[in-house]
Amino acid sequence: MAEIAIRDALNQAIDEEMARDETVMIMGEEVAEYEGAYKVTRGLWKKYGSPRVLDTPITENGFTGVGIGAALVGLRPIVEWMTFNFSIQALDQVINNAAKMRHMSGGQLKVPIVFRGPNGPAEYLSSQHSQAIQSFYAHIPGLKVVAPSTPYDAKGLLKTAIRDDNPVVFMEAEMFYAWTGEVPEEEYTVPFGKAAVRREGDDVTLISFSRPMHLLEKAADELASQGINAEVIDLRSLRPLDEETIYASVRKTNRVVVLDDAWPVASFGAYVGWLISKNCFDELDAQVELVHAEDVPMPYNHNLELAVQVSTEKVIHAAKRVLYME
Amino acid sequence: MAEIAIRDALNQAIDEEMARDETVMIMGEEVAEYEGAYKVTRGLWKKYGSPRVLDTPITENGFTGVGIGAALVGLRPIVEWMTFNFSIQALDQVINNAAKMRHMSGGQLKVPIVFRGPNGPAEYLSSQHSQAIQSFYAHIPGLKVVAPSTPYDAKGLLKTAIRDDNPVVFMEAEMFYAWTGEVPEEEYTVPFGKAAVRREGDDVTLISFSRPMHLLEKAADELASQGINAEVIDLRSLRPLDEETIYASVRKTNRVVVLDDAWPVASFGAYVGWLISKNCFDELDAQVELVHAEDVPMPYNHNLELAVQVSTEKVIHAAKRVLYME
Amino acid sequence: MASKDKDGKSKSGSETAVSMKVDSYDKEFLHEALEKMLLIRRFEEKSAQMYGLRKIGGFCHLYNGQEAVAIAAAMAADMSRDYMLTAYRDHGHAIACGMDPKVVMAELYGKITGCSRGKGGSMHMFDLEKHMLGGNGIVGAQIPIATGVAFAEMYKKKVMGEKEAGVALCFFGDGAVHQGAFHESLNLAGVWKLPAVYMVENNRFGRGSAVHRVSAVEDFEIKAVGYNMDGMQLNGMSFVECYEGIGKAIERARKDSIPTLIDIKTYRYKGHSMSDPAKYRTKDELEKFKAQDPIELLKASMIDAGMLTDEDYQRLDKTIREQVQEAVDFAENSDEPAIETIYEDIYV
Amino acid sequence: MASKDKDGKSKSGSETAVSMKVDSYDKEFLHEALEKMLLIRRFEEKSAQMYGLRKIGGFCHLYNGQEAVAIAAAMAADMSRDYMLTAYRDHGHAIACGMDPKVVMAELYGKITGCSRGKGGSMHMFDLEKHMLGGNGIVGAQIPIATGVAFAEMYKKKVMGEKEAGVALCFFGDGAVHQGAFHESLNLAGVWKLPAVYMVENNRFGRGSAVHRVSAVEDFEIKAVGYNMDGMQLNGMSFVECYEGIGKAIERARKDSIPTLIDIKTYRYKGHSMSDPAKYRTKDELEKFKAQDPIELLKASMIDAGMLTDEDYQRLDKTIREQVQEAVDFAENSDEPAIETIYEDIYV
Ligand SMILES: Cc1ncc(C[n+]2csc(CCOP(=O)(O)OP(=O)(O)O)c2C)c(N)n1
Ligand SMILES: Cc1ncc(C[n+]2csc(CCOP(=O)(O)OP(=O)(O)O)c2C)c(N)n1
Ligand SMILES: [Mg+2]
Ligand SMILES: [Mg+2]
Repeated sequence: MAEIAIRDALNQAIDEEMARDETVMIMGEEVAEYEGAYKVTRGLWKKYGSPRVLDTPITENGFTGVGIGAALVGLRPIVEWMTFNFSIQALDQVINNAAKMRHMSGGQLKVPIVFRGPNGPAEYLSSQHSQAIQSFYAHIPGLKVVAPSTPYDAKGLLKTAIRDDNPVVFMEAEMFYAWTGEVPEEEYTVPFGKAAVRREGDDVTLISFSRPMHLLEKAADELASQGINAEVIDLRSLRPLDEETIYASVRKTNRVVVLDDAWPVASFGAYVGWLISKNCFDELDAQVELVHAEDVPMPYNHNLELAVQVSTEKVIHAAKRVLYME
Repeated sequence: MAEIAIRDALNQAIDEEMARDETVMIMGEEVAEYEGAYKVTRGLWKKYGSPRVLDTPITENGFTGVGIGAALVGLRPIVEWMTFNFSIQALDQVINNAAKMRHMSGGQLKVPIVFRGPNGPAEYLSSQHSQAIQSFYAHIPGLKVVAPSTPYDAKGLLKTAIRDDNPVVFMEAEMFYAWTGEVPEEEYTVPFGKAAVRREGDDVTLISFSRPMHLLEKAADELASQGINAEVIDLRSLRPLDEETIYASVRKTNRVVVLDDAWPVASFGAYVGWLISKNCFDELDAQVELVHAEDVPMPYNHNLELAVQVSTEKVIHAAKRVLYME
Repeated sequence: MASKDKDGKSKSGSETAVSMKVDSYDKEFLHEALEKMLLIRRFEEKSAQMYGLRKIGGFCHLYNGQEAVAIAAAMAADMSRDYMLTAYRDHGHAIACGMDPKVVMAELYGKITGCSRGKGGSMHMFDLEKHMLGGNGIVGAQIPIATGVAFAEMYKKKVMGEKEAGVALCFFGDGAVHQGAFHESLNLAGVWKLPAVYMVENNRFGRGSAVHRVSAVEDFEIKAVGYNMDGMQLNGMSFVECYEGIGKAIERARKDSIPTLIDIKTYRYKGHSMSDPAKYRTKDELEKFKAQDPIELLKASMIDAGMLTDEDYQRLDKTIREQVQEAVDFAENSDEPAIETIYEDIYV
Repeated sequence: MASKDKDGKSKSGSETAVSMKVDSYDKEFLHEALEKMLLIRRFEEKSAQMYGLRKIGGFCHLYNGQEAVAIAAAMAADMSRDYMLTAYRDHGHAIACGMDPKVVMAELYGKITGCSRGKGGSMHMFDLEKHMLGGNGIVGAQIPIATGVAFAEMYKKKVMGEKEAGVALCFFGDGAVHQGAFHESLNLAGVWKLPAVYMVENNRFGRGSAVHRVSAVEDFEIKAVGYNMDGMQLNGMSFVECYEGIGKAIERARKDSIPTLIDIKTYRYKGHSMSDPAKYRTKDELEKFKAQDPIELLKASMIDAGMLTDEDYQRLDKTIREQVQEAVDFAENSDEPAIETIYEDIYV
């Protein structure tokens, strides 16, 4: 199998789906002639031209709504947000139209659209440009929300998202586009709602999704070297959430650390923490720890921004706390 | 003491603070000549005139930003959102400017502003107009978030909010403006970050805030009639959160039900549930139950919308579950 | 189109009496227009009545006074391929699109037989088959959506080889013009050349706010130039003027993929919604507009032109009243949705 | 102001050479302008260099080529009472407001001595005392904020009895014009008559997108009429034209509380940010604009007018280079913020 970068895996998914279905198109700021701020759409404008690969003005609310309207009458748009920070300007369209059109019309309409782009912190960008806002989207019934952490899942989940007849929020990460991994030649898709057990273990369960997964892997390595076998779960899909895989693991390990790179209050991670606390009350040997970003806006200075973010060390400490080793 | 309605308690708070400080002003849709969609600003335009009581066009993002800008250079604006549903259009200004201006300027700026209006469901309005979006605001460091449930707190917390030098999100409820309660003649304020124990009990702790508090009171009555003594806590302030009062109660009762009228995933209520599960792990005799709105958009039909919402019955069932009575 | 004096102030509306030339039109055609406008009027009157009886709840925004606009647009359009999108004041558009008054009334009642299965209510009338795409409760939010519909129509023609584009008929209020969504959408329609017609139903008020209190300009077609678009002003009390003006814009959109912004001066007779006493305007003003009532005007012009007798009209009105009563009966006799339906109609 | 041909296309910018009449100005005044513009230029060159050495990280949007705009505005304003607000391309405005290059450079380094204590970085230059209110990273988001500053100034005059209003100088890019925030703000300024000057720094590109690819119109002052506002177009390469035009707008704002929208045609020499190779434009185009460099132009005009010698200029440049080097030394020698400061500067 070829090793390719996440950016290229995403590119392949879009390319294949555009080739397969002429109602699939992609729009966003700089996606066409510039080939994407993070080069996810490289080559697509040359291949498909406008309007299938379409540059938009800087009007997140406007072009997001345009995508939704187009989806209502037969297109399958992919809307790229240059980053999720800017998607806050489009939130009204996503929450009040994409997620509710089917409902308000009593099931007459469907909204087959994908909203995608990088979510979460990058580097040296200060607080307006470094936000992990998965909680906003995960909160909303009517949306599906997915967040891959490998090239394989990135491609497979994006293809599933494009074919899905519901609005899908597809969260990438500014810092993970260059990560490489194996992606098969032959066509495949990855279903929503299925978590992946990345590593088996029976001492403690570590749960996360998206870019922070690499911290879990490192933490698990480090713990292993100390004789602790961590089970590592990649949720992949936040809505729908694969609760069964989580609980099965917790029943085995009885100890859990959830890692979510967002702020803690009203976060998706805290929700998972509560779910486990409630549904595995009798199986838990320790409190559910949540490793989260510090509850502060992101500073520009690099040492500070690293201190604010989640880290392998924080995961290891949390794991040791639930193992009563700290 | 006079018994007055919440709408009038809020009106008194605004009136008194405007009389006291000429930098205090209020703007929003229909707040002046029409005296407010929910009549919270009754009489104020006649008394103070424009621009102290200022009607705005229907441009939530624009006038919210105007409030923030005015706060930067010496005013203390109160921005009324006709309902919180429409505040989603202003979320970028609140999150990226109000909550971060102080941070991005290294502490040079302050943003003394209050954002207020009714949050949560009303009746027969379908899904775009019936959302409880406290989780969005509670998620954001840099904001303070409060939600009273009585006329006394409504007045006292709003006065505190207006005098606070930070951006405060002040959440009311469309369905509670007519509720009455005692409010003293003499001036008072209610501090942020202090929960109120509304009722003492040692069998189970019931926690909520804002309009759903009346369901807790009713549930506690019903439970009492069945010999169960519930302790009832009104958080009042979501950010900062009075964790100590919560934990003190849980240490006593060992059983908790959290009630939050929002959707469950990534909700403030689930966060409180996780916090308690984690910090009271050894004191809990049962899982922490969360009573939440069904995870669906709000329908128009009244039977359906009642079924979707939180209720006294749901609280009672949850309480019985944590008491192992169901 | 309405004339303007040299200050650019519109002379249509309350200032000038309207005269309508109907001679060049087919009798049947005008009959249809009159019938549809009257159907909306009687439907809305009944809605108000049923609201009073608490059969209908929540916000209920009536269309009385504005009937000519939706009907003219629907008749100028080809609703088998064009689409309508509007705000919460949508009963009139629903009926104009040809939706059965029964399913509209049943939706107001929140019944399972309503167009949205009782999920949407007054603000959310939808009928995919009739090309009525709502019914949006967030002021201005339908403008990007409608622009997206126009985009898809352009796309289908350019990319998928469809012969002719459908046109997006986008309605919104004078209050919605100031929303960012308007600005972003019109620029997109201008730069991408989309087959859309943007119609301000300028009923002079957004809730309690008269246009001049919230807008830097009184006539909105003036904003068109900022989007390299044609602007137009129409008297919304005149069915014929609306039909011709909107028709031109639709043709331009369909043939040349050129969008238009139209300021249509109209008036709403009722309060903003059923709970608004509308104290912010004078009785005089209301009466002035009622004196140019679009239905009365069309009726009078048709009688003048010998196309209608008073008797014809009475007969028509009676039939329509019966039709509306049937809608009420249908709604009354329909079932409430089952509680489990709360989990339906969310995901495909 | 720039002339227009009959198609309404601007003749300023790449088409026409600019001539600048400087005779009517004070020598000292022009020296000051030249010095400040050159300070920005050298500062930005040094920023680029330090970025290359990885002393500065993240996005870093340079102002080279646009210097005349910020300096003309600051000099036309009274910065003791007026306020500046701009986007992330803000080093030039910071310096124009009189901020010490040391604290600007230290902020780029993320040091505790930076204006924002290392929290804001390149995109967030603030100095409350100098009336520089940022530095906003969200395209268009500063426009409502600036409108609010103008509102507060109007309010203080009307309600609090202050004698004269400060003016909000609001800068944004050609890409930001299409944002809803622009539209909502300009209507508010128009209807409330706010002392604001809205300046599009039209450097022809928003990232890789040339104006005509994302905008229905090429000249933005045309949008002013939709807000009942005066529009103006200025050649951003000419300090004098900017100074006079912006000055007029400021006076109108201060005296009569009338806002203005100005389209200022300029050009950015560098890529959008340090990581952009700017392949979307030709070398030719870049050279054409560099041939009208605002600093060279002012310098040449001053030399022509006998107000400056080449030697003067060399001396000035040397002093400025030293000043910029001092800023770098200051930043280098400053401390990193302590980790605990992450919890500071959030709440009062
Ligand atoms: C974004 C948003 N803000 C506020 C409201 C509340 N609201 C509903 S209708 C309305 C007035 C709209 O006036 P206009 O656009 O003129 O339409 P009309 O009601 O006259 O048809 C307002 C303020 C809303 N629904 N959405
Ligand atoms: C709301 C939002 N969307 C997208 C971006 C990413 N972005 C940053 S700068 C920029 C281009 C802005 O161009 P323009 O307004 O012309 O300003 P210039 O960079 O030319 O000074 C874009 C798309 C952003 N910061 N904010
Ligand atoms: Mg109106
Ligand atoms: Mg630009």
